[in-house]
Order: sequence, then C-alpha cells, then structure tokens
Amino acid sequence: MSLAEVAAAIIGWPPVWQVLVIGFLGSLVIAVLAVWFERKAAARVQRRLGPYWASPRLGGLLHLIADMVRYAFQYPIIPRTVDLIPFLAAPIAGMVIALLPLAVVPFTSNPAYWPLPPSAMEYSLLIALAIVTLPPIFIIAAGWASNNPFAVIGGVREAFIIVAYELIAILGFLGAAASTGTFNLVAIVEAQGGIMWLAILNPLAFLAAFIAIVMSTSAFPFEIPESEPEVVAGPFTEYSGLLYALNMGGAYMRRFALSIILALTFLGGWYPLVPGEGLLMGYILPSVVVVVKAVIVVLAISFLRAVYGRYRLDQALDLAWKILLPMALAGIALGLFEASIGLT
Amino acid sequence: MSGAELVEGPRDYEATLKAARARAESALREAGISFSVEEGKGFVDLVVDVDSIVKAAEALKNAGFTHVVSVTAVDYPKKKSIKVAYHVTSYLDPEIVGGIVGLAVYLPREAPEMPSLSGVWVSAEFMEREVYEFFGVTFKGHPDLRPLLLIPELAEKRPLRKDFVVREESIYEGVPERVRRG
Amino acid sequence: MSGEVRVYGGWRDDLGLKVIPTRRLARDVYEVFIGPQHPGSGHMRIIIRVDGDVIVEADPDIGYVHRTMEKLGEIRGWIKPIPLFERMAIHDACNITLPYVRAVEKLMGVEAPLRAKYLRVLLCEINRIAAHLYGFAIFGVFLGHSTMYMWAMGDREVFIQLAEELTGARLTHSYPIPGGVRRDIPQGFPDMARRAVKYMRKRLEEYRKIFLDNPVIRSRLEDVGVIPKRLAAELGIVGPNARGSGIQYDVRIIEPYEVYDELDFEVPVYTEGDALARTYVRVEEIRQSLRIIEQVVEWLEKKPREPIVDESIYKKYPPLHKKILESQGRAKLLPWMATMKVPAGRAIGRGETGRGEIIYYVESDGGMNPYRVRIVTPSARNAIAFKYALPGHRVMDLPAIYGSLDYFPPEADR
Amino acid sequence: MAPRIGLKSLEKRRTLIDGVRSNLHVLAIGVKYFVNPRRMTLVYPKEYPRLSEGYRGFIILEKKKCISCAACARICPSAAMKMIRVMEPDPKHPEKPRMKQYPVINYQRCIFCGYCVDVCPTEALYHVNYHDVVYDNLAEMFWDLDTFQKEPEYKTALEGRPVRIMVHEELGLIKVPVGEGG
Repeated sequence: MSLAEVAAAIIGWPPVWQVLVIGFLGSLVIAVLAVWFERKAAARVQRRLGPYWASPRLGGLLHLIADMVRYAFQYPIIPRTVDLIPFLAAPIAGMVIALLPLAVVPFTSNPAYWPLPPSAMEYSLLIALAIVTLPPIFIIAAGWASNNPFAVIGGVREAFIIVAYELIAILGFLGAAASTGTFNLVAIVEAQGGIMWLAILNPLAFLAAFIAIVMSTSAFPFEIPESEPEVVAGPFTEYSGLLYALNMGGAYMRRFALSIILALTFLGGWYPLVPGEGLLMGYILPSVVVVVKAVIVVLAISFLRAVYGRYRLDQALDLAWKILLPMALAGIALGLFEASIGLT
Repeated sequence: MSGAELVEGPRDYEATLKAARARAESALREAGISFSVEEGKGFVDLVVDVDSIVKAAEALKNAGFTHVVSVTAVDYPKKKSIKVAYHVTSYLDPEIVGGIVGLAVYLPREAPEMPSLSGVWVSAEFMEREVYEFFGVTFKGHPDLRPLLLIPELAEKRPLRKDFVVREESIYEGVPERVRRG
Repeated sequence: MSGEVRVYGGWRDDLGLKVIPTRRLARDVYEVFIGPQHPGSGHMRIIIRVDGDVIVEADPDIGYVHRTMEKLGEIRGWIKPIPLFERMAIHDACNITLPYVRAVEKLMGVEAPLRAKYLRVLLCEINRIAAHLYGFAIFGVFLGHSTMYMWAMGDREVFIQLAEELTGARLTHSYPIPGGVRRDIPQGFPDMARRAVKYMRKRLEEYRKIFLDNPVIRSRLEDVGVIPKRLAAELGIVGPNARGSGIQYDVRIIEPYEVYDELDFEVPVYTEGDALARTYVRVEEIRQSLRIIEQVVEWLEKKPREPIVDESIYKKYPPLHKKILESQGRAKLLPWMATMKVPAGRAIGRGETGRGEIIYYVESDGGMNPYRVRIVTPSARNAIAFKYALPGHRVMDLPAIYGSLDYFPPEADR
Repeated sequence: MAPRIGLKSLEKRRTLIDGVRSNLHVLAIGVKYFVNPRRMTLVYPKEYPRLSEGYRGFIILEKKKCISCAACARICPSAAMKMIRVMEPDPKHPEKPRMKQYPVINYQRCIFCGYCVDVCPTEALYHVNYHDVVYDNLAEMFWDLDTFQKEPEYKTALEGRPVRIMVHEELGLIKVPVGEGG
C-alpha cells in the first residue's frame, strides 16, 4: 500500500470525508454562498445593490473571499489582559466541534458509506444532537477569556440562550424520532419516503426545531449575544483578524451542520433520490441532495435578517419557554399519535 | 385637569405671555419678593436678588411653571456683572403654556456664586453645568457640578466670558504666497 | 456595603421627583461605558451601571462634538451664523436656523413677505420629514432592523432631492435670511412635490407593516422607557418625546410662526409615554407634514410670484437684482448685510424642529455682532431624559430608548 | 383651516392570531421586495447625477465683471473667500499699471453656501452644477486668480454616464439617462 493509497483510504473513510470535505470545504463554499445570499437578499429587500465591486460580473459573489483575504492578512491584536490559552483555543475548538456532527450523520441508506457502524447508527440522531450542544461552551469561553465587559455580557447572554434553545432543539428533533419510532437517522429518512416529509406530518416539531436552529446560531431575530448596539460584538469584541473570522465562520458552520440534521429528519433526506450501489449513486448524489436541502434551510435563515429586528434577551427566552417548549412537546405528542395510528 | 381645558388650536402668543407674566409677578409679590422687570421680545425677565432666588423659584414653580427652557447667562464686563436668567415655562397649565418668563439675577463677575435651582426645577441640572463651565458661575447645592460639554482644562478658561477673545481673520489674511502673487 | 438606597427606575408617581445624584452607588455594580466609540452611541457616552442585567444608573456624558456655536455666534456678524448654526442638525437645516433668523428679524423690525413665509414652511416641513426619516433609520439600526435603516435613508433621499431643487444644496440650505428667503420655487417643483407626497404616503403603509407592526419591534418598544406626563413636564423634554407622553405642546400651535396658523394640520399627541408612542408620534408627524407640503405647494402655485424679501430690502435692490429675482427666482443679498448693525435689544426666537422646540436667545448691543446668542437645542433638553428613563430597564433596552428619544449628539453639543 | 392637537392612543396589544398575521405581513413584504427590488442605487462613478442648473457647486469668477467691492469676502461665513491685490494694466491708460483687488477662494474652507454669489452686485461669480472634484493635495485647493476663472475639469464625466434623478410616484427616485450635454 503506497502512501497515496493510505491517504486516499483515510480521506475516503466516511467520517473523515464528511467532516473534511462535506463539512469543512463544503461549508466554506456554502459560507461564501450563504453570506453572499444573505447580503444580496437583504440588499434586494432594502432596495440597493449589495456586494458588487469585488466581482461585478458575478454580482459580487466573491466578496466574502475578498473579506477572508483581508481577515487573513489583518494583524490579530491580542490584548494583554486576556487569558491567552482559552482566548486562542476557543474559536478554533469552537469551529472544529461545530463540524463534528457531520462525522456521525449518514448521507445515504447504503450501509457501505455510513460513517458509523450499523449498531451505532441506531443512535445516530442522539449522538449528533449531543455533539451539537458542545460549541456554545466555547463561545462563552471566548467571552470569558476576553476579560472585557462587553464580551462578558455577551457570553452571559449566550449562556442564557443555550439553556433556552438546547432543550427545544432536542425536543423538536425527538418529535421526529417519536413519529418514526427510531433514533436511527437512516430509518427516519426511509420512513419519510418520497413526500411524507415530517415537516408536513409534524409541523409543530419542525417549526420548533427550525426556530431553535435560528436561535442557536445567533441569526436574526435572535442575534442577541452579538447585539451590536449594546455589546459591540459580544463575546468576540476583542477578536480581530483571522481569529474573528474563525468565530464568525464557526457560527455559519454550526448553522450548516444543524441544517443538515434538519434536512435529514424533517425534509426527507436524500429523497426523491433512492441511493443505489456504487460511489456515485450510493453516496455522492444522495449527499448532494441532502446538502442542497440544507443550503435552502441556511438561506431561509439568512433571509430573516432582512425583515426582522432583534428580540430582547428576556423576550427571546419568553418565546422559547412559553411558546416553543410547549410547541415542541406538542410535536412529540403529535408524533406519538401519528405513530400509533400508523401514519408513518 | 381635564382634556377640554388643554390646548387645542393655535394660540395667541402675546396673550399667553401676558398671562404668564401676570402669573409670575403675582406669585413673586405673594411671596414678598421684590423684583424689577426687564423687557424682551417674546419673553420678560424678572430680576430678583440673589438671596431670594430660591424662594422666588419655588413661588414660580408653585404657580405652575414646570420646567426651565434655558439657563441663560450673559457677561457684562462694563457693569462688572454676569446675568443669569432661568427662562421657565409651563407644559401643563393651559393658560400660560409656552409663555417664557425669566427669573434673573445679577452676580458679581469676580467669583460669581448662587444657589442651585436644580432642586426646584430638575430640568435645570444640565444647563447649570453648562453655565458653570462657560462662565464660571458656581451653583451651591448642585448635585453634580462638573463641566458638561468641555474638558476641564478648557472649562477653566470660561470661554463664553467676554474677556475670552476669539479673533476673526481679516479678508486679506491667510493667503499663501503662491496665490497672493496672482 | 454602603447604606445607600438603590434607586431602580428614575420615577414613580408616588415617590415624587427627586434629583438622582450620580457617582454615589455601591461598588458591586458593573460599570459599562457605552461610547463614545461605540456602535450604539453616536458621539456621546452613556456611563451605565448595571446590576445583573438591569441598569441602576445612567450618566449621559455629552460634549464630544461641541463646536462652540455660542461663541462663534458672537464674532461673525448677523448673517454669517446662519450657515454655522445649521451644522448643529444638518439634516434639519431650515428648522434649526429659522428661529435665529426670526429672532434677528424681531430685533431688526423686518418681516418676511407672505410668499417667503410659505416657502419657509415648505422647506421646514421637507426638513422635518427628512429628520424623522433619519431618526427612523438610526432607530432601525439600534433594533437590528437593517431594512428600516436602508428604507428610511433611501426615502429621505427623495426629500433631500426636493430640498435640493428648491435651494440648490442637499443639506446645508442656508435658506432663510433676515427678511425673506433666498430662492423661489423652480419650474415643475409643485408636481415633483406632489409625487413625493404620494410616494411617501404609500411607503408609510409599508413601514407600518415591516417595522411598526413587526412583532419583534413592537415587543421591543411597548412599555419600554416610559416617561409619564408629569415627569416629561418636569424634565422639560421637547418635541415628539414630550408629545408621546401626552404633553400637548408644539411651538407651531403655542406660538404660531410664519403661516402655520393658516394651514390645516394636526399635532399628534399620544398618552402612553413609551418608546412605541414616541415612534408613532413621528410617523403621524410625517403624515401631517405631507399634508402641509400639499397645501403650501398649492398656495405657491396658485398665487402670483411676488418679491420673497422684505419690502425694506426689496426697495434697495438695483435693477439687476430685480431682474434676477424675476427671471431666476433668486433673491440676491445686499453688500451691507455682511456688516449690518442691528438695533439693541433682546429677543427669543423659537421654532419646532423635527426633534422639538429650539430656542435662540439673541441679545444685541447695537453693534455689528450679536452680543450673545444662547442656543438651547431640542437634543440638549432631551439629554436629561436618559438619566431618568434608563434606570430600571435592561441593558438591551438601551438602544430602544436611545433610538426612541431620537437623540442627536451634534445638535445637543452645539 | 387651522392646526389643532389630535389626541390619539395606541392600539392595544393583540392576540396570538394577530401576531401570526403580522409576522406573515412582515415576511410577505420582505418577499415582495426580494422578488422586485425597485432599487434606488446610483452606481457612482459609473453613473453620476446631472444636477439641476440651480445647484450650488463650485464657484467661478468672471473677472471682467468684478468691481473689486470685496462684498463676497466680507460675507463669506467660513473665511474661504479672500481678497488679493494685483497690478494690472489700466484699460484707459495702458502705460500706467493700476492696483486692483480680486477675490480668490480656498476650497478647503468653502461650504458652498452661495452667499458670495448672491451678494455679488454685478453677478461676477456663478456656480457650476458639480462639486465632485478631487485634489492631490490641500495646497492645490487654494485657487489662485487664474484657476478661479476657469471651470475645473469634471473628471467624473469622462468615465461615467450622466443620469438625471427624478421623483417618481411609485418608485421614489428614478434615474433617467441623459445624453451628452442634455
């Protein structure tokens, strides 16, 4: 076995492939697209042109790349007062862990290309959700390590928000599990078949999960921890240059990872495509379908920026605990009811 | 007071001012404070003694003048005095709403000092700070007397006094040589 | 710790009003400096002390853009301060200079002719709309609603365009001069203004949908930053902020200047006193200003052109000046105006700007310069509201309250 | 026909159904503009606005009309207009040069208020209708007498396309392309 083959085998191993290629590279491309769409959609609603001069022919599509180049060459200022190791580690760890859920979700029903062994696959939804809850810790750590009033307030806000959305996200996704009676993502997707999407069968759980994703990734109208008018950039106030870009990228990647889980659990996964044999039919095309669905979710979240303002922290928590939590519970009940009458 | 009593349509300001002036004068007379009147266009100043200004202010406040619109100080180097006028008016009393009456005192230019009226009219607080920094008038009993707009070093110079002179350039000055040669 | 009583909330009716002293609280509160280099502050600083997430005390620290207007007003003659003073609130230029011009007119004993008065009102109302739209734009950004920002700024451009056609400058119009105005309306202006009015009416409906009735915005503003009527009166806050608290006060009604007493419009007063009420006052005012513009434009179109400067000035015009006034609608200034003397006396000129009542106290000793110009701008009077409206609210309410007060630092700092 | 106070009050907080409905309104209006943006953007400098004739842009001197009265320099609020004295041949006595004064302008200071143009008794000063001219250094912005008589080169016009901005009833502002010189 040559070195190249070893490398190919490592990269071809589904968990690595999914995290590095679909996750990292994919989400970079998707971040370019999503940020461009976010700016362009907002610009259209706001009756202006949006990104343009970075690449006039592409309608400013490469604007984020220009931004990233700028970030990469910007001098990262690290204040003397910060707690250095957590300050540096938090954005990096946060971004890496944001992608980890992709190491456990299946992109196909073909067992040859599952990232987990079939026995572990039984609990893939739970494992993915468990990993999803990790990255916010690093946002809080970033804020705390910055040793800046704005950053600390931002971090504390993030902590409040986590408590609110995490439960809803998990309960919302469990609504899907209740409908289908399994934690196996493959089985959940299979149960949905062509058109019996759980988003239609169980809209309550879907809406709860969707809003929880919006909340968890600080998208509008829940952009509270980084709320600019009061806390500058929240936990990321002291970050500059590449580190700031990592923080921002982390949020996009988390949104992407969560959107993939949403696409699998509620939006019919790789259907209408039925995975077959072979790399192309069995793995690549189904994963493209899943990614496209996830991208649509990401873009829909991006669009909200154009029309909503920002909730106040306590109002967001109110919304979460008083409306979304009952809604997610009702979603589970609805799922159980549907399962009992054999709808799914 | 009920809604019907309040302002509805356009008003005659001269009549309002007359009413406000009469109200203020009678309030001061009732309180037993002597005053002199200085006329202005669109307002009237009632000049009182510095010792009786707090009593006068309370009398005006009780007469319905709710807030201060301006604490106006004017420096008169020739008279060696600084005039501080609290231009007050009312929002709530329909008879005198908007009529500006000034409660004024003349203070010596050297070390001007007077009691603060921000205890009577809360709205005077920031304006007194302004007079303090621009004219150097000390308001005794002010809750927080420090410069408002200026930095302390600049406030020391009392910029709005007449001996702080800002010179204007003449119409021939400041032309560079290149341009002056034509 | 210290035995001080903590004051949460500046005002309760049963407690009575007392001055809140600053810098005396316990040490276990968190001090946050909002500004001056801060996205949510403008050129000012609010030092807030927070207990948990609740603001205990707010100390507005203004003066970062102080430009010595009062001092410069004393050395530059009588007509030169007009372009200077409009820099206090550059998007409200006519409203903010007109009271000064009126005070000088009172001292000089001249009066603008009727047509000039209508023209002044026209530009004032165009400015008022533009100023309110500017306020909305900033408010939108404070609440994270970027669309409101862009829309309001974009629609403000329509009214800037109108003002530009009328005066020749986008923002710094320097339009009123003692005794009149500088330009008459150009050809085609009335139709242009009517189109703008129609357009803005439609847009206000869309504003309502995307901003005012937006559940997110509504919940951010309702019952936030309540200033009860009595507190508003005691603090002497002005303009839409006072009218949002139920104060029935508008200089256009109290002391109708120019031709405001001949026009048909309504001064909206809301009684709730919260941020939402203040916002609604502004929306209503835009609506009323549109009505005024319609009426004024119609009057200007119907009535024959007449000199737009006072008779005493017009009769000194040489033939060339009269020709220019007739052909281009441009009122020339006369050379003596630069160094004119104004009879001794004292006058207060006031007017209702977009943000509220502005007062100029002008004193003349009969010389070439004003002896004293005291300016009290609406924002300067509203600054104290921060101190009393913020305590008791959450940190996240700060932008909502700041934006709803429509505070404009350059205007407050003069 | 008179102004009046209109007392109003806010609509009460609505029910959940109203909340859902206004959320839908918000999204609908967002989508409406997303589909049809009705842009107002002016892609400057690819397009540049052709401003109206009355626009107060750069000020130019017509020297032969100037009577050296210095009114423009006296009324200039920002002390941008200055007078210089130059020797020039007297048209009546060509052999004897005479001293005459002319205005020069400092565009670092000019605020384009147009007072000088309006005060000039012989209309020797006029505005051009543009003011987006770029300078390499500040010293250049102090125009000497020769520069003051020439309209500055309008470089934006070389690469851009002129548009006229109009108020539109539906779209707010629209741009109408104008031909060269139109």
